[in-house]
Formats: sequence, structure tokens, C-alpha cells
Amino acid sequence: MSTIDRREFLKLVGAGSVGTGAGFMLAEAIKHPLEHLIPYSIPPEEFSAGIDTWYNSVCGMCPAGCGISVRTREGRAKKIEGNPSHPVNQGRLCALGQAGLQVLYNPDRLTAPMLQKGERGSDTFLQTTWEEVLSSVAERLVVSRNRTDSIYFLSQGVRGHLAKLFELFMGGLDSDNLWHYDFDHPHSLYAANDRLFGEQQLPYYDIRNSRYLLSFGADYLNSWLSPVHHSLGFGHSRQGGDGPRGRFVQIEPKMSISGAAADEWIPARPGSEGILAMGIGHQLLAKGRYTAVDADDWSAALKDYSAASVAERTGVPAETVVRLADEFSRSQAGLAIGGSSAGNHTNGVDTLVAVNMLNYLVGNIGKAGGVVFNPDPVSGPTQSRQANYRALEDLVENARNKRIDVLIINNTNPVFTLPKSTGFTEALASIPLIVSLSSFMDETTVMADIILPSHTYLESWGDDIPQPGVGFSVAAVSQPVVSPLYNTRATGDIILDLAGRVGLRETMPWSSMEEYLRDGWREIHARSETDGENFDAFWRDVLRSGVWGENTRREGSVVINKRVIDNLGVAEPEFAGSEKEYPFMLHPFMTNAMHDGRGANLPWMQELPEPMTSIVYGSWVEMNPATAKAMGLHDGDMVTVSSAFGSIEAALVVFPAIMPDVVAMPIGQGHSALGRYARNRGTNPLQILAPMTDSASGSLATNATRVSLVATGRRSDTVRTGGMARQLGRDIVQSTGGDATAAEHSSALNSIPIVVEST
Amino acid sequence: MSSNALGLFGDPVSALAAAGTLKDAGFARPELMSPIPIHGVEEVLGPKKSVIRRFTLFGAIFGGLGGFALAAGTAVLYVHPTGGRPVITFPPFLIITYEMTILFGILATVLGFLISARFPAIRERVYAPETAVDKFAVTVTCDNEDTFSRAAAILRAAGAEEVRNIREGE
Amino acid sequence: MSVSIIHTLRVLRPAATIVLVTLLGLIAGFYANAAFFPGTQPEQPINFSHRIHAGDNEIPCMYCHIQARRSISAGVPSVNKCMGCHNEIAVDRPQIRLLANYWDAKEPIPWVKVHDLPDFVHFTHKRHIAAGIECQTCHGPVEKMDVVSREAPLKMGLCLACHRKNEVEHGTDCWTCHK
Amino acid sequence: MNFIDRFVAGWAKYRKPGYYEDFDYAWTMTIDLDRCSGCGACVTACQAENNIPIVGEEELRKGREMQWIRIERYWEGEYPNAKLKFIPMLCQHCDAAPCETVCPVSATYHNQDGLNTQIYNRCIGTRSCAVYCPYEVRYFNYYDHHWDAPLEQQLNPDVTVREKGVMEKCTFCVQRIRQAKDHAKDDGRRRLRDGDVQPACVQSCPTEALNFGDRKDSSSKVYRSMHDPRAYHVLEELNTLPSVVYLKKVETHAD
Amino acid sequence: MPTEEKPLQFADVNNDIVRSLVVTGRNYYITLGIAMFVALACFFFPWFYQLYYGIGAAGMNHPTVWGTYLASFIFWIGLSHSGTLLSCVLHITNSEWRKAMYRSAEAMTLFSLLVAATMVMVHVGRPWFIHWAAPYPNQMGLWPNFKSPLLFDVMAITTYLTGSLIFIYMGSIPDFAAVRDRTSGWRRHLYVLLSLGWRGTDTEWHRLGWAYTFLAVLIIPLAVSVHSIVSWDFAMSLVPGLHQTIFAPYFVVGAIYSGTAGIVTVMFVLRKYMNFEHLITQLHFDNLGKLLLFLSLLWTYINMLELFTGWYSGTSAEYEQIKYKLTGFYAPLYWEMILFCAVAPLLMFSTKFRTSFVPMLVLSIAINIGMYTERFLIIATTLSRQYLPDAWGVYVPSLVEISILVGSLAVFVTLFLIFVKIFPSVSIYEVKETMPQPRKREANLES
Repeated sequence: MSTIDRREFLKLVGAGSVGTGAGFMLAEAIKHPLEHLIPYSIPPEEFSAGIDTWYNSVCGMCPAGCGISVRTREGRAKKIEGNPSHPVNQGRLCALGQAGLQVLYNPDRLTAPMLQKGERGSDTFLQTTWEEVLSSVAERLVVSRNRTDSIYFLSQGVRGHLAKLFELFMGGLDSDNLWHYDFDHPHSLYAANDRLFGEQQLPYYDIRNSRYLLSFGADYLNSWLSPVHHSLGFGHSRQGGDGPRGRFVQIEPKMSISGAAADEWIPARPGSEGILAMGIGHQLLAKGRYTAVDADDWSAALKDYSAASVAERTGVPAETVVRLADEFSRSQAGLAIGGSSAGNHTNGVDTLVAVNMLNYLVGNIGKAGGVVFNPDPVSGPTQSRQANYRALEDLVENARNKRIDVLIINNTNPVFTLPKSTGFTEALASIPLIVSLSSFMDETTVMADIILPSHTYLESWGDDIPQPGVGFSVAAVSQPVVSPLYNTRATGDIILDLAGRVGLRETMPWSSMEEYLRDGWREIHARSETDGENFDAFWRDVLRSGVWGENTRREGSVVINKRVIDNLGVAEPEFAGSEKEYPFMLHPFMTNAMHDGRGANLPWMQELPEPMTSIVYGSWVEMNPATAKAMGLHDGDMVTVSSAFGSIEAALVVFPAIMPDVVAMPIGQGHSALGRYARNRGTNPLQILAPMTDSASGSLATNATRVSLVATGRRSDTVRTGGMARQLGRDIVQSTGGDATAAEHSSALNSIPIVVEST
Repeated sequence: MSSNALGLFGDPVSALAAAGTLKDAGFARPELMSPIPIHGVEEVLGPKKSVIRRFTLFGAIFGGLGGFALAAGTAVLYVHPTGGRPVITFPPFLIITYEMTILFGILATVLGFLISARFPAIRERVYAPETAVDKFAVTVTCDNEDTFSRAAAILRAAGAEEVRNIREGE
Repeated sequence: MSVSIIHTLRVLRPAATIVLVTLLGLIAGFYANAAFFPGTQPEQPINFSHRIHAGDNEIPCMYCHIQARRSISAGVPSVNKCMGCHNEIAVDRPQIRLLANYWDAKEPIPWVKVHDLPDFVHFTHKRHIAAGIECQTCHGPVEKMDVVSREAPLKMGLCLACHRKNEVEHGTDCWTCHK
Repeated sequence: MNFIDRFVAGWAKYRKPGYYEDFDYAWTMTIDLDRCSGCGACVTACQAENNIPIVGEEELRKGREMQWIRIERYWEGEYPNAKLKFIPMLCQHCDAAPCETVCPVSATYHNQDGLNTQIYNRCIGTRSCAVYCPYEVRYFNYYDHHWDAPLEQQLNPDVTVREKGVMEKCTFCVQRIRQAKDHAKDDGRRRLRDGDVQPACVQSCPTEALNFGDRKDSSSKVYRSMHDPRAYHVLEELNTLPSVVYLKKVETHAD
Repeated sequence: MPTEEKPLQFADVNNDIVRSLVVTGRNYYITLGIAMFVALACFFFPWFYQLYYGIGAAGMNHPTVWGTYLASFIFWIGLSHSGTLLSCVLHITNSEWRKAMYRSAEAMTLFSLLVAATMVMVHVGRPWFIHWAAPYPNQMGLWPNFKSPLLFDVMAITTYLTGSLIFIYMGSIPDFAAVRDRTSGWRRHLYVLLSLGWRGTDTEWHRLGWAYTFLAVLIIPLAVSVHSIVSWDFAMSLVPGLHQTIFAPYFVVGAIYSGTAGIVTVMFVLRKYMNFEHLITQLHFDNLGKLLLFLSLLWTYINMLELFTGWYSGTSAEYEQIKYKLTGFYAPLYWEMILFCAVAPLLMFSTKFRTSFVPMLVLSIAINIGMYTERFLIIATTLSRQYLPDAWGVYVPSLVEISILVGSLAVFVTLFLIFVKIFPSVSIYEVKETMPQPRKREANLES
């Protein structure tokens, strides 16, 4: 066919057009999308696109006060690392600290001031302006300040100048009710140190140089005091130095992370740790390790704690008690620490006194590898007043009796961390006005009438004196690393604004927290050796390095007076609930990710497997395998955990290292608020705790509740990232002993636990 | 313009005999058409040689060399050291070589088949559709009417059921 | 009875032609789009002319793209920088007024990216400038363009060819450029 | 270079196994199991540095975790002598990596730094490398991950966000190595010094259990560390020649 | 219709075959419609969903990154064996009984290979870049990695697909010619093209014979290599339970085994529904039964060997693997496989069983279910129990995966249904060869 007819031609034209169109569309579809290049109108001083800027600041994720360096790029925070110059963490940082970015960029942050419009707790908030909320709060404050002590300020534990600012503010409002409240505040430890050494502050435990660490319940690598600093010390003591390898012994009813890292884990009945410490003390004296003039007093005080009786009371074999005492006294720098579960008992202070006494008995006070006392803080109050459980009970009582007009809550979450039996939530109903300064809609903030959304710590100015310190004076500055994301304000600025509105301009003349801080730091400038550097230069240097320190240590020794010695003694722990009805002792513990629950709204923390069980996104209850077998329970069964004060459900985890009559539950999940990642996930064991307290410190005895376990018949859907947790002889984690090969390898020589001394 | 004599037979033996007779009678090589391969053709019409084997051999050699060259050449064109092994590694490349040898062997065989059997048929060829069913045909090219009638006679004598005169280019 | 395939091929020719024409159309359409609507010369919020600035007035590239020397990205100048000169120069031209409007509103200018690399490519201006590569090597003769267009395809082959030609150290290692 | 030259050069350089001894660096990590406390700081550091997605509970339930470095835990013994041992497990950057040979498109290979690379945008997602890896440290993007706004503002611009269908794994923080090299060049140095680079996990480790450096540099910390008598490789019998060296945990018994 | 009394004539063969191509009943369309619908609904729709969502639509997870898609891939590759391979072997050994069945067997090869290739596309995470696995010059200057066992696969399967296609086509040329002469319209055009102008001359037969034999000789080692290579995808890894030298013969035997069982199934269906009762007889089933029995014994032996290797190695990883296989999560599947593939085939020791059609059908289907299970277990059990116990996990296929598995069967059936209407599903000329040859009739001499 050499010619084509019209019909044919049209067909071809049609085909060609369709093809061309399709080709055109195809090319269009694979084209790169349009992107914009948007420059600043006026670029900030340090800004340059594509180049990192690092800001040094202070971590606000837990009370340890580590220094952080935040990497920012194009005005956004990208990564938090430890500040290498900060003596607490020396460049290192724990998982929770690194997750601080997700506090800053959390999708569930409060973005504007809000007023409760409906019923309290109904979460019907309306966004409004700062002017409106601040003026209405100020109005109420002005009225209430006429009634002494009717204004309550319950803040998270803050230190440094912000704490001082709070004191000024509350002083101006004529109220004595400024309380700092942290769930994990070691009240018993403070009380014990006060009783034994007459120290208001916590001492510095020099794990780094210690060669033998006896830890009574203290989960020092995970949640106790300053975990990152302790970890540094732990690593160094283990393999860092030239001396012998440090040996670590952990005494606790349920193996903690520190227990797993220890060379030896010794289960002791909950609350009996102090008795064991006394028993060790008894051995030290019996063996003549303590020879000072008051040795007889000590012997008398410890005479009831023979190895046999201690063994009976603690469940630790008598020979172990003798051996521990022997090892402890023979090692070059034996250090005893106590806390966490051991301190959170009805005999907590006694226990910690007994533990700290051991350091004294082996003469390890004020020495490297021992207990070193800290100097007073260089800024802020010497010790901010921490609300123990008794103080909170008073608050509840006062609220019920209508003695509270205004409750200001700053970024703390007592509704979550207090047991239901406290009645805190109910008591809030009797308070006419609740104001919450918070970055998140947590369980306590939901109960507020007025929400003043505060900056996160990465957007605010502040300073911090780490508690416990590191043996010398340290202060660190925290500065905003990004410009505020939302219509929020820094806590300090809110307080200053309110101060101005209630007529406290005279005592608090500063316009902003930054100004106040700079003003306050002139004091530190004055005491520093600055080679004539003026304040501005000094301030710039401090901001650049993020930290300021003084290399002076406290001199002098401590002598324990006879009255203390005579009153030594550890009472048997008390438990709420009968053993018959509630056969298990509940052992709540803090995990690396959740801490006291503040990690629950951070997706990284939700997805960080709990190291011991590899569980993510949930809570569980741990039980000894033999007990589980006897009860016919299997790993993954849902069980109801009931105390006399309530019951919760959780998945059973058969856990090889827990005492048969103890069950352990992680703290931190079970939120009813706090955003999409935290809400309705797991359970909160704190809710069913009995209101037991340690009479000596007034703190909540979290480990003094008995519970019963009943299978629900359902299986859990708790998620674990790990599979089989046994090596099956595959030599994945290899170990070397201290014996046969030791002579051949110098490094292995380091691993001989303690200096051998012929007996 | 030539014509073809085509004799249809009902059985292969007669057809083969007819072809033999035609050949002996001096006709150009007669062609047999059958629904199934007939055995013994070569004894009657002389041996056949096929070039396919050479195609297969050279195809396979080409494929083998090409396969190795492809693997080794591309490996050094953009070097990606993998697994600590040499960039030009014999064991895996021999597998590629092996596969390519067979691939090209097969392709060359097909090519050889098409060429040696003169496929596809562009022009019309002498054909009787019955041979695809159950008839056996013998054809010879005839220059003129005379030769055709001679051939037809031979075919009929050999037992052809039918003799056709087919002109090429129809 | 016919055995030749020619007849059948003839019958099939119209259908085959249509298929062929469609395919040709597809290719033509594809290339037409790529050739005539390449998207390499997007419209900008302000008709900024590199020819006037870099060509006629011979302002060095790095006077405005100040970060090219020290950062991965060359950066575009801030509005502040533009106003530095245009407070004085050519203030009443309409395009400069546009600029001034942005400045007065303290709004950034939403420039459209002409040279855009995919997210998985690590390209640093700094190293290329340190190695003495002219801006024009990749960006084309910008100083002659009134409206900037993308001259180079900015595909992997282009990078590789240059890296190979200049024997860049580990220039063909994937992790030199991919992230 | 023309093709022939490249062929000849490639042949000369790479015809023998063990050519990785000629590489510029041999980045190595040592992990002291005697120090590791299993705290998980490295896991989060890695997540923050490398834009590792938030997988979500449902996907985790399906077993699709994403942790370039993970803490494995192994129990030994029974109560009361139960012991728990942790071991951080990450890409071992094996010199004889099984994963490299199996990739059909060379998306993973051994580069000049002795690193086991993973080029995300070359990956076609056969997942064979994950099967071939005996350490189980390769993670697959089963779908496009999503960050709830404004969490995406945290994403590291130096690391790409992987799309669905792509394998990913530890890179020894190649972006940090790249940046360190960049700074070294600025200072006119050809080679990096010990301590110039620290991957995020090493940087964050609170017990300083992790160490990172070039094992070709005999003065480096990591060189000393890996020649400790306690050094071993996990699954050494597979002869994958890992670049991650573990130091044995020391087990002392009460005397 | 030929009757029992009248012996089968050459013309009857042609009639039967042409009828099977041209005469299409309603049942055929209904079956085709259902098959196409199932293919669309169960294969393509879930696949597109998976393309959109990601491989996450399947159940694969961290330790078990391979799943049913790859199991299906091996299964279909396995099914493809025996088709062309068996046909080649029988061609070379001149087995008469091959001739009635080989065409459909080869078609099975072809279509299983096609489905297998599709399964690869379904399996990979980014199929839109799958062309990167092919060697072609590109602006990136990148080539595939020829050291990868996966690339061996690419090469081997391409070659096998090409080889099988050519082999089935070459064998069909005379039949196309026969059909060409009997059809009209579009079919005629199709067959004119396909038959290339075949006339059945002695030269053509001669060339075809040679070429066909060469192809057969080339394809036998190819087919063996294909499944060996597929096994190397697994055996070249270090995974305990996969890293075994026995794998290549294991896979080849398994492939031929399942392929042969597949042929039995297809033969039954053809015989029943295409009215080929007189072409496909008890003889075929008997012979195939013997072959199946032999293969089942061989397969059982290799399976025992595998267990023994694991047990005898004494290493924790291998030992755990065996233990897991026999008693772990997937153990019911394992025992099902043993029942179907090792125990049930023993019935074929009985000649009566071998020559009964329906029991053979049931058994052949059971064997293929067992063989699919085998492929699934090879992946699932080994990958979920590797070296590091802490990384162990369990894999359960998702609905999408199960749907795609069912759908892939429908795709295969669809392709096969289309095939039987285009290709003469029984070789006309080879069947004729097995029949009594036409004799010279005295009557013809007279005329």
C-alpha cells in the first residue's frame, strides 16, 4: 500500500497524538519538583548555611545536671552531645539526655497560653493571649498574697538562679510554700548524710578511683544521682587505669542494670540492705579493721549484727557476709554506696546511714576512691527545699481544708508520680486556682485552670550547679540553642513578668531571665581568677565553654559523734499488706528510658529497648522463674497486680535475677495524658503504692507495698526487640577469667580483683 | 517460469521410492513433503549436511568469551571491591561464562536453523496442505511441459494418488 | 495454499504502523518535553539578572554567594545584602522596588532553586572551589544569563566524568558523593 | 584514563585478595565488654545522628526494629547465680563481608576507608545482604517512614532519609569521617589524626567502652586496644574479618 | 470423533488438535474469566498496594527478610524444571511416551518461569529499579555485580527462559504449519507467521531434527545449572541450615520432583477437559509415576542427609536449626511436608495406583503442596534461627502474601489457558510418529 486513505490517515494522526501526549506526560511526571531557596532577611550573627554551630548548655532531662553541646544547623537543633569540658559528664551523655531534642521538637508541645473552659480535668482548653493569662494570674495572686501561705508553688527541682528567683517571688508573695518536687529526689540519702556526717549536701562518691564498690541497691549506672558520671567512673575503674581492675558488688532484690554490670550480684530481701551493711560493719570491727579510739562504741552499736543473725534477716549467706567484709576491707579503696530501692523503704535513712558508715569504718573519707565532701554551691540557694511525701501530704491536707488559694505548678507531674492513695488529684478540686507552667499537657497540667506554656530547656536561659557535685565548685550556664518554636515563654521570664504585675518590681527589677542571670553571674566573676578580664569577656567565655569551675577541694576530716554511733541500728522494713493476702513485695524501678515517666512522650525513648528485657512501648511485671512455674504462669501472660490500694494489669516477664517473693515493675508508662506517644500505654505501678513513708526522712517508701498476682487468662502483646536471651554455647559474649591466663597477659593481670594479702 | 510436479502418496514408502526413481531418472533433486519425518531419505536421495553444528559451536565460543569479558570488563570499569575477593574472580565469573555460553549456543543454533532451512519463507513455495495431515508428497522442478508429464508419469507409476502441476510465483 | 509470510505481513501493516507511530509519538513527546519545557529556567520572584551583576558590573560570584568558599552550600545572599547596594543604586527600577517591598515587609525572597541535587548527594562547594574548579564548570556562563538556567544535566555521569578526568582522590568511591 | 588503562590498572591493583591492605584507612571499633553497662546511650545517639526512623509499636510488634547499633543481652546461669551480659551489635564492617558479594547492583561494597558501604539510592531491595550478614545488623525499610511534625526538624542534613524498599545499616558515621577529612584538608593535612573522628555511639558512650580509630596507625588508641589480649571477634569461625573488635568481659570469682 | 473400534488415523490427530484450538466452549471462557479475575484481584491488586505501601505489606521482618515471595520464586522455578528438562532428556533418549505430553510440559516450564520472574519483581523492595541488575551501558557508568549469586540467577533464568521459549517454539513449527492450513482469519495470519512457511520437506525435517537435538543437549546442563544457581542464592550465605554443599543437588532433585508432579496434574487436566483420552493414556501416568517414585526416594534421602549433616556437625547453630525444624514453630509444616513428599508417594509402588488417574492427581497436588512447604521452610526456619540468638524472630506471612501466592497460581492458569488456545497442546507430528504408519494400499497401484 503506497497510498493511505483518509480513514487510515486519521487513525495514524490519532495514534501519534496519543503517543506524543503520553510521552510528554511521562517526561513531566519524572521531573524534579520545584524547590525554593529562601534566604534570611537579616541573617543572625553566627548563622551560615551548611555549617554547624554548637552551643553549650545544660541538660534538663534529669537532675544530674550534665553539660551538653547542641549541634545546630540552619537554626535547627540536630544533635545533643555531652559537653567535653563539663566535669560531670565529660562529653558523654545518656540516652534520655540525647532524646532532649524530642522534647524540643515534640509534636505534642503546648504552643500557646490556655484557659480551662470546661470542667477541671476535662481537657477543654481554649487558646488565648499571654496578656490575658498573665493579668488574670497576677490579679489572683494580688488577692491571695494577703492570706499568708495560701499560695503554693510546686516546681520541678531547679537549681541555681532560677531557684533563687522562685524564692524571691514567693517571698514577695508572703508565702513559705515554695516546694521543689522530684519523684527521684534522694531524701533518705540527704537525711542519712546529715545524720552521719552533718552534711547538708550530698558527698561525691569517687567511683573512678575506687577499686571495690559495694552498692546497696543503688542503680548508679542507670538512675541514681548522676548515672553518666558514675558510668565514666565505672568504666575507668574497670579497665581504664594502670592499677588493679575494680570489682563491683551489687546487693539488691532485683537485678538492676548496675547489678548486671557488677561482678557479683547478691540478692537480699527488700529493705534488709542496711542490716547487711551493719553485718559487714560488725565483721570489720570483729576482724579489727577499725582501730580508732571509739572502736568500742562501734562494736557495741554493731554487736547485734553477727554474720549468722544478718544471714537470717537478709537472706544473704553468713559466709558471704564475712567474705564481703573481708574483700571490702582488704581492697585499696573500698567504697560503699546505697540508694534507689534500698533508700526507698521504711527504714531508708537507717539503711543509708549503715551503708555510709562502712566508708567511715575503712577510713575512706575525703580520699581518692572514697567519699569526698562537696563545697557549697556558688549560686542559688544552698539547698532548694524538696517536697518529700510528708510535705505533699500536708499540701493535700491544706487543700482539703481550703487553706490554698493558688497552686502554681512548674513542670512537675505529681498526679502521675504520687500514689492514688495520697488523694492528690482529689485534693486539687478544693484549690480555687491551679496554674501550670509546662511544656506538655501532662496529667497535672490537665488539672490546671490556666496554662502558661513554658520554653523547653533548649530554648531558655538558666544556670545549674550539679547536685551532687564532683568534689569542687562547678557552675554551668544553659542558653537557648534555637529560637522559640511556639508562643511560649521561659519559666524565669514568666515569673519576672508576674513579679512585675504583682508589684515586686523593686526586689526583682530584671526585665528578663537573661539579664537576671548575667547579673547573678557577676558574683561568680568576682570570685574567679580572671586575669583582669572584664565581665562581658568572662560571660562570653562561660557561654562558649558552657561551664565554670574552681579547682579547690574541701579540706578536713569528719568525726562521727558518739550519739550517732549509739543510735545506730536498722529496723526491720515494714510492708503494707499482709503476707498471706499479698504474697509479693513490689519493687518499682526506674528504667534508662522513662526515668520517672518523663521519657514516655519521646518516641526515641519509647523505642529504646529496656536493656534487661528488650521490651519497648509497654510495662511489665518481672517474676522469678521458679515462682512463675509454681504459679503456673508463663512469660507473656497478662496478670493483675493488686495491692490494698488498687490494682493494675501488666504482662508477666519471667526474669532470672529477682528474688522469689519479689515482683518488679518499671516506672514511667501508664500515662493518661502527655501526648500521643505516652498516652494509654502500659501501666503505672506508682498508682497502687501504699502511702508508706520513711519516718526519718518523710519520703515515700516506694518499695514497701505488698501485692498479689492473678492471671487474667489473656496473653499480652508486649513488644520485645530481642529474641532468645541465651548464648547456647555460641561464645558471642566471651569472657576471660582472672586465673590461668592471667600470668600471660598483662591486661588480664589487671583483672585480679583485689590486692591479695595473706591472712 | 518453471512448473513443479507434485505427487501425493498415501504412505511414506511409496513416496520415497518415487523420489528415488525421479532422481535416478535425472531430475533435479526431488523434494519430499511429509507430516512426519521420513526415515531413510538419505539412503535414497543422498546424504545431507547441516551447518547448524558450526553455528552452535561458534555461538557457544562467542558467548563464553563474551560472558567472561562482560563480567571481568565491567568489574574493572568501575571497581567495587567486595568481600575481600579479587575484583576479577574466576569462580563466579565462570558461572556467568557458562550461562552465556549456553545462551549464545542456543541463539546461534536457532540462527543456524533458520539459515540452513531457509526460513522464514518470503516467497511462495511449492506446497500441498494434505502433507500436513496424512499425505506424503514428492515434488520436482520441471522446465517444461514435457518434463512435467515425464515426472507425472513416474509419480503415478510409483503409486501417487494425485499429481499436481504447481507453477511457482503464483 | 500459501506458505509465504509476506501476505500476512501486508495484512498486518496498518496495525503495525499505528503501533509504530504511537511509539514514535511517545519518544517524540518525551523529548519534546525535555527539550522545550526542561524546567531548567524557572521563573523567579524577582527578575534578577546575573548578566548585569556578574557580567556587566563584574561583581565576583563570591561577593554575594559568600559561603561557597567555606560551606557545602554556596548560599544565596540575604535581603539585607541586596539592600546594602540597592539602598543607593537603581532604587526606582520596578524590580528593585519589588526587592524593597520584601525588605520593608522583612520577608525573605522565595527564590526558586535552579541547580538542585537530590537529597542523597553530598556535594560541597567548598572542596570544589578549593580545588580550583570554576563556578562556570557546573553552572554554565551565569555571567551571561539574564535568567539563570541549568546548563549541565547534574547527573551522576557528569560528576564521574570530571572526577575521572581530574583523577580526584577516591573520586569514584560512592561514599565520596553519596550520603 | 581510557578503558584499557583502567582495565590494566584495575587488574594490577585488585587481582589478589587482601588488596584492602592498600586502602587509606582501616577504620576499626573496639568494644570493651568489661566496660559496657548496656545503658543504650549509643542506640539513641545513633538514632539521632543517622535519621533512623521511629518505627512505631505496630511495626515493632511485627519485628521490624531499626537500630543500627543494638544491645544484645544474654543470660547465663539461674537464680541466684544468674548473670546478664550485654553486647552492642552493629555492622562489623567485615573485610571479607558476605553481604558485599551478594548485592547484585554493588550497592554495598568495600571502600577506600575499609568501610562496608551501603549506597541507599542504588539499593533495589533484594534483602539478600541481610540474609548473608551473620550479625543481623542490616535493617530494611519496609515502608516510607514518617516523622510527626515538627520532629522532622531534627533530621541530620548530612544523612539522607531512606525511602521504602531500601536496606540500611551502620556506616561508622561516614558523614563525620567525611567532615573530618574536609577539616583535615582545610588544615593542609593529608591524613586524619587519631581522635579526629568519633561516630555518634563512640562519642556518647558513658563508660567509654567504645573506641574508634584507624588500625593502620599503630600509635592510635584503637590499635592498642585491639591488640589487647582480651580482643576477639564475634563469630570469628566464619572468617568474615570484622573491623569491630570486642574485648572480652573479665569474670572474676570471689576468692 | 474417533471411536474405540476404529483405530486412530493421522487425520484424527489433526482434527482433534485443531478442534481444541478453534472450538471453544462456554466452560473455557468461564474458567478463563475466573482465572483472570482471581489473577487481577489476588495478584495484581495486592501487588500494586504493596508497591505503593512498601514491602511492609508482607509479613517479613528483621531476621526473616525473605519470605513467601522468594519461596514462590523457588517453587515456580522448580515447577519449571521437568518441563523442558524432562522433554530434552526424553528426546535424547528417544522415549516414545514423551511425545504426547511434552508440549504441555514445556509450556509449564515457560509459564512457571514467567511467574517466577514476576515473583522476583514482587519480592524486591524497589522493582522500579530492577533494570539495574541487568548489564547495560548507562550514564552512571555502573554495572551489576557479577560476583553475586543473584546475578547468576538473572543470567541463568534469562538463558533458561530464552532456551525454553525457543525449544517449545521449534518443536511446534510443524504443528503450526498443520494448523495454519486448517484455519482462517486472524488465526491463519498468526500461524502463517509462527510457522515461518514450514512445508515439511525432507530438508526442513532434517534441519529441525538437528537443531532440536542440539537445543536439547544445550538445555539439559542449563536446566541443571539453573536450579543449582537458585540453590546457591542460599547455600553461598553463611546462614546455618542454608550453607550446605548438598543444596545444589537437593534443589535440582526437588525441582524435578515438583515439576514432574506438576506435569501429572496438567496431564490429568488436559486429558479430562481437552478430550485427549486417547492421546494421554495410562502408559503416561504409569511412567510418570515410576519417575515420581524414584524422585521421591531421592528427595527423602537428601532430606535425611540434611538432617544428618546438621546433627553431625555438632555446632550449636546447625544443631539448633535441626531442632527448630523438627520441633519448633514451623514443625507442623515440616511434618506435613514429610507426609506429602516422602510418605505418601510410597503408594506409587503399586502399579494399580500409578495407573489410576484420580489418585495420581491427588498425589501430584499433594506433592506440590509439600514442595511449596519445603521452599517456605528452607527460608523461614533458617532465617529465623541464625547465629545470634538475641536476633531470633518468627515470621508469619501476611494476607497480602497469601493472596499473591494464590494469585500467582491464577496467573499461571490464565497463561496456560491462553496457551492451549494458541499452541497445539499436544505435538501433532510426534503423536503421529508413535502411531502405525500408513501402509501402501494395493488399490492405489491400480489407479
